[in-house]
Amino acid sequence: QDDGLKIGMTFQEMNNPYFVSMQEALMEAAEDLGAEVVITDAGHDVAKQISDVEDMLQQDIDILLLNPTDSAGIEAAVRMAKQQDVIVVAVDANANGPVDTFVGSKNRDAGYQSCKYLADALGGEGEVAILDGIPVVPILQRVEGCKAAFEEYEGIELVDTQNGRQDRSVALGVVENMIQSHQNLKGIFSVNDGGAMGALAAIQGSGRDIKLTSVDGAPEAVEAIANGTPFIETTAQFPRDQVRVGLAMALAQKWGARVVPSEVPIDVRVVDAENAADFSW
Amino acid sequence: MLQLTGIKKKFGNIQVLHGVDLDVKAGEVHALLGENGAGKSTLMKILTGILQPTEGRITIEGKDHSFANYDEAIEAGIGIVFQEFSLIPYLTAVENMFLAREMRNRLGLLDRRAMRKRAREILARLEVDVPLDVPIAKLSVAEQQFVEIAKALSLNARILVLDEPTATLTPSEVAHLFKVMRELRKQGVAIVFISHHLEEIFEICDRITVLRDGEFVGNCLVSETDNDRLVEMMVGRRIENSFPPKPGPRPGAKVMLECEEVQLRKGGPVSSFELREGEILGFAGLVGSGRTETALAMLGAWPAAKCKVMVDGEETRFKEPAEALAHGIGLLPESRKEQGLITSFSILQNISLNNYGKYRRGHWFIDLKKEREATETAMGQVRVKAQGPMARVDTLSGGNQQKVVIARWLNHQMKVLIFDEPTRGIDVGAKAEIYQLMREFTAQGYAIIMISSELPEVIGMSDRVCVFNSGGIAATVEGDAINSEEIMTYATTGRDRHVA
Amino acid sequence: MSHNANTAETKKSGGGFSLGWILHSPLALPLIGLIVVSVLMGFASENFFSVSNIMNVLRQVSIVGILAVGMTFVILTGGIDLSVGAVMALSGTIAAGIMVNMELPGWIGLLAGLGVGVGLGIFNGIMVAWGRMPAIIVTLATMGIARGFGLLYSGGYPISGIPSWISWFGIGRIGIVPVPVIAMVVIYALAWVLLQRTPFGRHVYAIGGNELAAKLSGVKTQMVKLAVYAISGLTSSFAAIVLTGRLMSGQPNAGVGFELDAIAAVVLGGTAIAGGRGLILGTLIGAVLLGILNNGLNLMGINPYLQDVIKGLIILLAIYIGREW
Amino acid sequence: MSHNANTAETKKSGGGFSLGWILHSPLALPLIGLIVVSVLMGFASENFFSVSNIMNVLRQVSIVGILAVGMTFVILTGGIDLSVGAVMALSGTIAAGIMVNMELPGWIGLLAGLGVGVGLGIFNGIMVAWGRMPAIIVTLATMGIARGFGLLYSGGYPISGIPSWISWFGIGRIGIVPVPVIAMVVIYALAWVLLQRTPFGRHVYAIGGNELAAKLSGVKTQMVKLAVYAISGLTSSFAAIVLTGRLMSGQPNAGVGFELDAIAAVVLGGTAIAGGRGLILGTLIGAVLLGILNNGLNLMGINPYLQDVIKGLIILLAIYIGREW
Ligand SMILES: Nc1ncnc2c1ncn2[C@@H]1O[C@H](COP(=O)(O)OP(=O)(O)OP(=O)(O)O)[C@@H](O)[C@H]1O
Ligand SMILES: Nc1ncnc2c1ncn2[C@@H]1O[C@H](COP(=O)(O)OP(=O)(O)OP(=O)(O)O)[C@@H](O)[C@H]1O
Ligand SMILES: [Mg+2]
Ligand SMILES: [Mg+2]
Repeated sequence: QDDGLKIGMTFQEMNNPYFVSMQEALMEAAEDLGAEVVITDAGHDVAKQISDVEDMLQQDIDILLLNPTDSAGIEAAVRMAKQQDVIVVAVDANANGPVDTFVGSKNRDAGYQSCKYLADALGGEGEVAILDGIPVVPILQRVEGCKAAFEEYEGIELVDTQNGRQDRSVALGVVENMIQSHQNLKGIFSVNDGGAMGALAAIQGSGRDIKLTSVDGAPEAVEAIANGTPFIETTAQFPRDQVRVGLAMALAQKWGARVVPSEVPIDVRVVDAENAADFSW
Repeated sequence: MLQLTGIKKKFGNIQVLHGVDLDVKAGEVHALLGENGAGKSTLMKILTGILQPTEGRITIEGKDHSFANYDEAIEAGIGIVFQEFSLIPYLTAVENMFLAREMRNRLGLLDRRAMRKRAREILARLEVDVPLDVPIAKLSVAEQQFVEIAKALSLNARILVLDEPTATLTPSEVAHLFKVMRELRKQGVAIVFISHHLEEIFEICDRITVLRDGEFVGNCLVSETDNDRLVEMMVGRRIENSFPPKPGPRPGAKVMLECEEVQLRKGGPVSSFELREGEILGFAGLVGSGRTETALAMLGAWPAAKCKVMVDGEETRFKEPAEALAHGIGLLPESRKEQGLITSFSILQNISLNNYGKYRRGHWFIDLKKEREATETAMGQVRVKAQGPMARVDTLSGGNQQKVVIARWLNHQMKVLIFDEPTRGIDVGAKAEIYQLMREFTAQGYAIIMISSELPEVIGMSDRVCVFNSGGIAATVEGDAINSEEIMTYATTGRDRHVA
Repeated sequence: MSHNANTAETKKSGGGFSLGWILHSPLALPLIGLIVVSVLMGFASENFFSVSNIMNVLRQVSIVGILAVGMTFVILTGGIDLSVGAVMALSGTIAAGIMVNMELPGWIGLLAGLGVGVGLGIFNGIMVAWGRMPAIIVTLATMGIARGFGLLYSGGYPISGIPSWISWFGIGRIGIVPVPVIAMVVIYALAWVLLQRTPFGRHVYAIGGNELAAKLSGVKTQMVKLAVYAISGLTSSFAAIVLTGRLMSGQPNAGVGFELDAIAAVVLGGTAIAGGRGLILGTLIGAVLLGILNNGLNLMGINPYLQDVIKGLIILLAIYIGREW
Repeated sequence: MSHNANTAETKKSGGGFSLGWILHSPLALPLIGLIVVSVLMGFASENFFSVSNIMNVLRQVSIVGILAVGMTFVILTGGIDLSVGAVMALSGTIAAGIMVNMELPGWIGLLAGLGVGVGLGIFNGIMVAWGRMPAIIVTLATMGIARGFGLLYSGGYPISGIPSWISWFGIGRIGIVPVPVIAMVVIYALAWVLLQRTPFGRHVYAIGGNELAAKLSGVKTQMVKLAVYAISGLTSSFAAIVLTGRLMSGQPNAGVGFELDAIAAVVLGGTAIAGGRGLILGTLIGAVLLGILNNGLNLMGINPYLQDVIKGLIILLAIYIGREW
């Protein structure tokens, strides 16, 4: 086999623009480097993700960019990769085991900022709800941050938490019911933009005045915010930058750097009607 | 040794048996007679623990028994060959015979060698040679029937129930079965034998019990009765001469259907025949001789190697029965339940199933009123006994089910009807009615192909007879040549006679 | 085992204005189930019986309800269609793609979506009827193919930016009744006519009852089977229009698991999974029952994980009670 | 319609050392499929035929392969078990929960996991055999219940921190052969004995061939059905042990959609979906075939979306070619 650089990246899912844009950034970077890329889609199934990593190791990759669908479950794959001296960088969510570097958003921050923005927009008064998602660490951290923000306000009351599975069509139905059962609901925080788009449709369909915030910064969400809909804010992550930074860390290590940081938190940024027009991933 | 007294049975609120008595002695063959739906099979299912009686007593050798299931009946020495086959199609003969009472070796695993040996012994006792390693579905009907009997015998039954075992057998196979039955009788086995063939009753049975509509009518010794008396006991009236007169040859009758060449399997014999207006063409032959397959091939329901058919001077090969139907050819299949009826449908829905052309409203829709009227007329014509056109067909007796399938073809403008075993499992009264109907059809200008394994029926009804032998027509006989010697010769001897 | 496909109407036509026939019809048990669950939900949540919530439930039901129409046809013939959710997603994605990426008018997109649905339905039908392959496998494979294709086509991104009038199909209203609800009712009415008043409908039941007998008596069984899968594809793409209108975008990953909800609706409605027996109105009742469960459990604020457990138990209970029809 | 459950062995016993019997056995087509696909993959990717990759594929196959054993029993009786993936997940989650939250020794956790699997299997079996409800619905409901329960129990979080020796079941090796592969082979061998060499096995085939006739012959059909669902529950929890060993945690969300892979393996292996005919070795071949597809498409670096499409098409093709067995 030729000696070119071979990069493997395994995604927890690939039918989400967030991860698709990560993949695009990776492809661009790899082209610059003249590296070969192998990509797999775990479809939220850890067992499949382990298999995917095993298959990549069969192809002698040099660098493994790992976007784990579950931090604990993926540990076996991390160990296997390290046994073969592959550099392992966890992206977006961390993995257990001897990961070289973890590059990810400040998810707790993201949840905190979104919910603070929501509470401020409501004037610190009113009933709010959380639209939860698939229980993985980053999502759980956002919810945690969000709750912390709400607690800082006397007048904010968290009345409901339901799971929209980060899926637009599921979230739509769930939020419709939420709106029905809480006649005084004033605000909703969705853990990601996919769910938020469904929630937006539900809010618009109900004709009620409910404000919505979320995390991600997906193009559709940004557009909706710019258009002055009830969707007022999303705390943007930088998926492309996560990959770029992650790859850079791996390359640095490959070139012999010994003090590569074990964790690189990537900042998040509030995107609202004011700056939405200029924002993109 | 076996006594049933005052057996009553209700299904829901329909009383099927109104207090029936039966007593069978060791070493006798006891006939159980009655029209379709008289309750014979039901009584036997009660005897074997498959159904529970609402009332009544079962005594074996003076001891009262009540069987909660078939296993308990087997314990008490009862074996049954069911009217409907009860074999597992994908298992072999050995596996079927020992199903649920497999022999085991010391490890608790199947002792396949021992079972094989025992199966051989039992089949040898029946003097039949059945392949043991082939799935039962691949055996002929007769072979399957003997496996059923062997299975019942493998239980060492002292009381053996045979529910219409001869309905699917050819005369030589019936003779063989009777030989076996005589042997068993000698060994002291009590046999209950159900059949609609009265001549068989006279040949093999010692005593007779007759049922009518679930009532016990009486019993008598075979030696003290005759055919007419039995029929009267069964149907409550005399049945005159069961075959309607043959109208005789019609000069210049046109050919409705010409089968130029049919070859069922590659390398098999090639047959041809023609069917003329107003005639009944009999298909005779042994079971498995290819009569049904030939009929199905013509309709496009069997993948024959070759099949050229001329209808109205036009050469066609039908791809499915719907095409044949469009050309006026219809089939009354040999197995009502599997091939004829939609059992979850009402009589009305079954009859109108393929004739919606007749009851349309606004071209696209069913005219429910017209459908009902036409159904009632058709039911009247074939004299279906039922509560009404909306009754589900699976609540009807066998004969009435058969009439429903016949009625399906009644108000079509058909040209050709193929009746495959039209009277199998049908009682004498209903048989006469079906024969009458067939003649009414031909008088209207239909042509009928009648496939039958009953020689008297073939002889009594057919204007001409095609005799089948191993997959093709060995000879076609006409007029006085339609007699049992002639037909049996062609059906049983080698194909060489035909080649000339 | 005591009913047949037409008991309902038979009894009705005899009974003047009495409603007693309902008790003897196969619809009785699904209806009772519906009433019991509604009353329970009404007690548990005060909002449940508000007009706005009833419309809300019906609107939520509409997508699965429409999918379940085609599923009923397929199940009545003794088949099954696991591809409905994926076909719906692909149909909506391609419709949106044609509107957005190719900048063609919306109606062309919608027509293309219908074409995709019917085309995949015909594909299923050919495989089942002429290929003589088991429906569960064929439609499972179609499900994978349709999902993969939708993701390939869209590159994994939802396709947004479709003409705004499309939203009428998802969130419009006529009077107080949401458009998807009206669409659903019209589709059920058409399906009822097709099943109960046309020869085709009888043939669908006949094939489920005894395929061989139907074939030998001259029913074009292969054509009928092709037709039921095509109908299922068609209703999937109708559902896609409503979905696209609700989400205002083409979503390649929408409708995961909807096939199971559709099957549950059909079976809760009293249709035999083996085919041959069942009524389309039962399916409507089944779909509404499922919708009420989802809505009611949400309104009551039950832990979402617990909701799955409760839903499973209620489905089991309903089928158990109804199993003798 | 031309084979039976035992053709393979029958022919074998007659044929001395000739391998001709394979061509006439129902295993012929799955085997040919396996060989063709392997050769194609071998050409497309040079790593494919390395020992390490072969072990890798087999290890990946093991979980679905073990699930497919129970599925084969169930399908042979004419039933289906959609709950295997969810039961596996619940069984693993509870096993991990008992080890971690209750701090009990690992073997107690594993036993509890087996108990959960068998218990849910028995539940399915009772509903199907005594409740006379359709298997597809019962096991669908069980799937929902098991998933909901797993999430409730774990609060949605994976449960990690189990004793490290458990990983032996997932990633250990004996010689060069991974432990899960050995476990799978042993389970298949046991299943083969059970199906081909015991009365119980005959009864499983008999029920799938003609349930009424089997019942009339004295087969305790309800007990046998109960047993096959219990076996399916048991193999699901065996799979859970391997899974837990691989993931070193209890994952309430694991195994979504595995039931479909298991069904595909069974059917690719030549077992009739209607029951009564099929061989357990066929299932093993089917599972390996699926695993090779997944692995090969990955090795070839095919776009993941396209992989779904290709997998669907290959499954269709394989079933189409094999449909006459
Ligand atoms: N499960 C059932 N439910 C309702 N009625 C039944 C049932 N089984 C049988 N019957 C009815 O009981 C009557 C007797 O049926 P049975 O099968 O015993 O008749 P038979 O004498 O064996 O007739 P044949 O000669 O046609 O075999 C028939 O009218 C039949 O319709
Ligand atoms: N060699 C064979 N292999 C498999 N099945 C066979 C074979 N011969 C006959 N059969 C089956 O036996 C049955 C009877 O065969 P066929 O229909 O040709 O005979 P037939 O003359 O019409 O007899 P009958 O109608 O009395 O059964 C058919 O169902 C056929 O499939
Ligand atoms: Mg009878
Ligand atoms: Mg025949």
